[in-house]
Amino acid sequence: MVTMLSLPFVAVVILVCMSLAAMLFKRNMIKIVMAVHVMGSAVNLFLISLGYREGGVAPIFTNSPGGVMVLPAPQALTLTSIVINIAVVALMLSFAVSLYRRYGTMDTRKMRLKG
Amino acid sequence: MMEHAPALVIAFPLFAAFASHLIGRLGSRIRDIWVFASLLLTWLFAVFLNLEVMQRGTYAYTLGADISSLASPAGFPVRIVLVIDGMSALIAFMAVSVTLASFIYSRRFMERVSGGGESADRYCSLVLLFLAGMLGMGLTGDFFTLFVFLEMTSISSASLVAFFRKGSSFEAAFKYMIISAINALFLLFGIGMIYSQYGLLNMAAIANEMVLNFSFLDKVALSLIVSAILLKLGSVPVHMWKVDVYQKVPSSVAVMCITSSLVGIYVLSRILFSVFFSMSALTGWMIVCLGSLSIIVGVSMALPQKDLKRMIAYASIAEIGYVMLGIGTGLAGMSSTFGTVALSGGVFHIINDALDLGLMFLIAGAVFYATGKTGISKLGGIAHRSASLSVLFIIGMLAVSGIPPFNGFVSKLIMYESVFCLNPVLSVIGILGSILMLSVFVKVFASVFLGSPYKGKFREIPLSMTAVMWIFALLIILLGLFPGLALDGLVSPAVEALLGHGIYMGVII
Amino acid sequence: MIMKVLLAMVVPVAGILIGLLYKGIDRILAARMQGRVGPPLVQPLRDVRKLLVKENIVPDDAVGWLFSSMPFVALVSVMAILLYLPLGITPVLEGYGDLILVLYLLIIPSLALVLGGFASSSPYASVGGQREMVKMMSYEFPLAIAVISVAWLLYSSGAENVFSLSVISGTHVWGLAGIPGLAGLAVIFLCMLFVIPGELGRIPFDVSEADSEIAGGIFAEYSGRNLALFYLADAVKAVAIASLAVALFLPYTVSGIFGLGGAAAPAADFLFHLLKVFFVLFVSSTVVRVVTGRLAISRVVSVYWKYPVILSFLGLLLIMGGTLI
Amino acid sequence: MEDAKKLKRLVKSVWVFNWFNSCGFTEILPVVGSRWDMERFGMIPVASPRHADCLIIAGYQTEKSIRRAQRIYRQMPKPAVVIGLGSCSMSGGMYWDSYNTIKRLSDYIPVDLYIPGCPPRPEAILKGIMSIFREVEDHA
Amino acid sequence: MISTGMGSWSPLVFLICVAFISVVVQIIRSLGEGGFRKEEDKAEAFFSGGRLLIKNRVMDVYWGFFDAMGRYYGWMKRMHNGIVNDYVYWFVLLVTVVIGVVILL
Repeated sequence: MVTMLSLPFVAVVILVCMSLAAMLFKRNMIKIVMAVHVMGSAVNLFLISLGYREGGVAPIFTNSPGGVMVLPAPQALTLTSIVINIAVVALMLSFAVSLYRRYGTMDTRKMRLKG
Repeated sequence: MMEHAPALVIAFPLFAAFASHLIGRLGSRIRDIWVFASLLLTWLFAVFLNLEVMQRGTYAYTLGADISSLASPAGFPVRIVLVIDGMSALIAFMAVSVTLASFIYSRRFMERVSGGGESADRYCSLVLLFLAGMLGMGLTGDFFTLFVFLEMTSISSASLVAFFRKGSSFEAAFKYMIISAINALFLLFGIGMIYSQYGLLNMAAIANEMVLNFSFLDKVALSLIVSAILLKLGSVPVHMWKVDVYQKVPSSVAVMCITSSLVGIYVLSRILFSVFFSMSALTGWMIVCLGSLSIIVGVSMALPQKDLKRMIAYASIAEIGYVMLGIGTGLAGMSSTFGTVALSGGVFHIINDALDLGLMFLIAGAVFYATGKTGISKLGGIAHRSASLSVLFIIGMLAVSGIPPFNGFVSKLIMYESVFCLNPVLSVIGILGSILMLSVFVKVFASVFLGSPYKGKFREIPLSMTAVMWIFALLIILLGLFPGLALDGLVSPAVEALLGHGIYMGVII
Repeated sequence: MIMKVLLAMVVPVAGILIGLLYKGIDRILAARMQGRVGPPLVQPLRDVRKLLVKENIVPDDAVGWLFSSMPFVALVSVMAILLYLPLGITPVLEGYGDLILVLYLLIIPSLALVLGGFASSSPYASVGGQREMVKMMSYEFPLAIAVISVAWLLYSSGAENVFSLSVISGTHVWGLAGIPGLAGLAVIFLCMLFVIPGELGRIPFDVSEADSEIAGGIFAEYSGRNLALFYLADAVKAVAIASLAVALFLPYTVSGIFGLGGAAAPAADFLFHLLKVFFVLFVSSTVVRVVTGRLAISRVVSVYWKYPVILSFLGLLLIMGGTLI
Repeated sequence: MEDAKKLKRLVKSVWVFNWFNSCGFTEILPVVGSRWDMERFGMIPVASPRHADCLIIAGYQTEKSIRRAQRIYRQMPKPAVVIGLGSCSMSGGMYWDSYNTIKRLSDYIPVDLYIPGCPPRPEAILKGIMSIFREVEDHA
Repeated sequence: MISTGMGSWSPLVFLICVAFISVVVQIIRSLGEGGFRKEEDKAEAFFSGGRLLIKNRVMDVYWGFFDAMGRYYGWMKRMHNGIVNDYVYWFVLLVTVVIGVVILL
């Protein structure tokens, strides 16, 4: 029985499986990069949902309304992870574009480094 | 100033990386001097780290709150702890010295290959970023900082792979980036799982908590983290990206990539020895099996290769297999005597492997510098044109395949005689691997160096490149003749550091 | 200590003479088996003296320094092996080297041969060099299994310092692991004997110096003094590999039986060792040389990697089984 | 070391390189065989002129093959012996009237010994070689 | 001088003995004739009397080994096909194997 609390973890599992499936079967390079981005956000979702507390408040201490606070550490982690994820995806896209300009194809099967 | 060495070792290359662009504006000579001076300073910090470790044993350096109990408003400490012990100091020292050597080598190498000016600035800052990432991975005692520095190394080395702006270098960089992204995400997944269990990120603190309750989720987290690090290492099932990368990366950076895989092995052994040591028998056997598989596949795939650097890349996968063999037996036989001997063999092989394959890649780079080609069928008879390159290659060949007077033999001897107690078949695979490795390099030597004199244009190899190669060769001969030097000085403190997970935890709590 | 230094001087030179002696006996016996008279016993020595007198031609395209240094390296490394091997008596360099070292030192002469062949820039020699390298790859696998399983037998029966050759040649290996161990060891001894002709390049496996196919193979360009050094290296290598096999599998000494004491015991042991070496060489290389024809190179790889490897793995399992019971 | 002493050593172990075209080889085989066994005199057939001391040229030589025979003779390390086997090497034998046969071998290569016969019997070959040995023995 | 639990190895003693033996071998070597009298094409590579047209190209090295190990190299060629999807496939396989091993054993 999927309770309200464990819903995000189910979403994370689905997202990861989807991105892995895309990485395994999609031939186009851009689609693989998108799959990597989807997996990145899945991991971020996983980190955020770790720190969730029932009825928690945003973990800002200056004149906070009091009450239970959501854990701040995972949010810090997620921030860095988002930043890194963007850098990685941007780099991959630039490689894919330059590769397309030189090889003329986006198809991963037509690569030349093999054997 | 010196007691902040651990933090400065990481911070200084970072600062130098970004400053090198600015200083590049003033002139390439000044930028070279600046980068060389900063590398030398980092090298001094690393040497100081080693001396400090020899004196004080394992010690921690905390960035942020000093004592764990100092509560920040939110009620828990905000700090990152750098743990420096025998092993991490050794790895840091190796990373910096290899980067220093490869930088001196790359001055003239990059000039001919990609032209100076703006791209040379980019090269220097990327190399320094790569070094900072490796040092960060080496020294952290904290999972998430490990993840951040891992990302830094992969991003900077991916852009170094794509440095030559040719079609196939972009392809190799693209593959490398995808693999590093997946590796980092799976690592983060594992870290998240552990964080959900214990609410801690510090390795030693987690290890302390984990001794009591070791739940099912921790096992899943362990397997995710270990497979992510194995992917970064390039052990057998997931080694193909490494071959493409080493083929297309400039040779001076290839030497640093080898050291980054050895830093990866350090991270693997740190996690398995100091954090998940309760599972050591199982993980030890797993690492040993993957290691022997790497030896077989690495060497057998290196034989039919047609490209020089791709062949050396497969050879480096086999060498990583040897190190995994040593470390795995150290893990599996943690309590017994042969485990410690195997571990010291494995750690000593890390040093030898970095030197031998480093020399091989430098020679491949020198051949590419002189002739502009790396295909084996297009080269031939270079021994007539430069005898020093062929003598260097012979030294490197004998050292990599472990022929007696050189350093490869010493570490392989130690490993065979201790891995033998775990299971004799592993020693057999080791011996077979070294003979096949020898035939790989004999094939390269015969088709590239011997035969009738080379007809094409052969540029003279500059002194700086030959000097660096001869330094590597002399170190190989020195370690071969006086193995006791390295074994007692560098290797035994590292082995004690790895095995003593009690001390490792004690430093933090 | 003086005795050890003296021995260290005498043993390599004695190795050369013994090697030439065995080569002479080998040629005579092979001839007699073919119904021929066969050369006089000192024929190998005459060959070497004749080769020393001949001109030493270095081809133009050859890499001169490598071409001439490889025979030198081959002979030096082979003579160095003899110092580490227990020739009946305890090895000369007893505490300074062990079994794995000998195994790796046995690679150097063949490597010197291969590099010499490649350096001589003749197509025959480079084909011969490749074949020698492939042959080395194939016979090293069963050899490694044989060596490791003997060491494992000693290790599991509780001996320490298992890889040092004096311990190996000191203990009687055959009775250690009961019946399965005995059978396993016999199988592995067979594989070891099967490896020796490959290691020495005798007829069934002389693919790298195949006279009829590639005109002298690796030695096609060698003449005079260099060829003499290779000739001596091949002779000494026969003694080295055979005494390794004897040390591993036939470590029995005679001096105990005759009760000789003092100086006579090592001499008797040394002679008995020479006898055993002759027996091993005769069985494994002379008889096989006369009986069989040359194998094609791809057959050499499958011949070595199919049957001896499976057999010696089986032997290793038998030994492991034997030690467990 | 002058030639005579060298020849004395050479005679003790002669390594033979056969350059045969036609009937020559069929006659060398029995000499190597077990009945006439040339190995008792220390003579073995070798495959490369670099190892050879004695070059046996058997059968008739044509314009093309004599150039190769000359290059092989030059590639042999000296001191070396050349033996012309059979009447073809002496006078072109039964092919004397063909357009491309070499009539006399010694016009092209310095021949030390001719063994007549078409083809010479193994005893004749051995007798010829023995005469070289005796000559070297007396000379030294 | 290093000694693992099972054996020992001393590089210096090895070098001393090799140095001594190379003196002995040098003596043997000096007994022989050093050079040779240069003639027209005496130092040409021996090619059954013919002239070497294509200078020595080391082609198709270790043919025997690949011919004997044909099947193994067939698998290897299929495994290393350089397609990124297959890299990820092998990684997913590794993760499942590692999880299986760690959890079941």
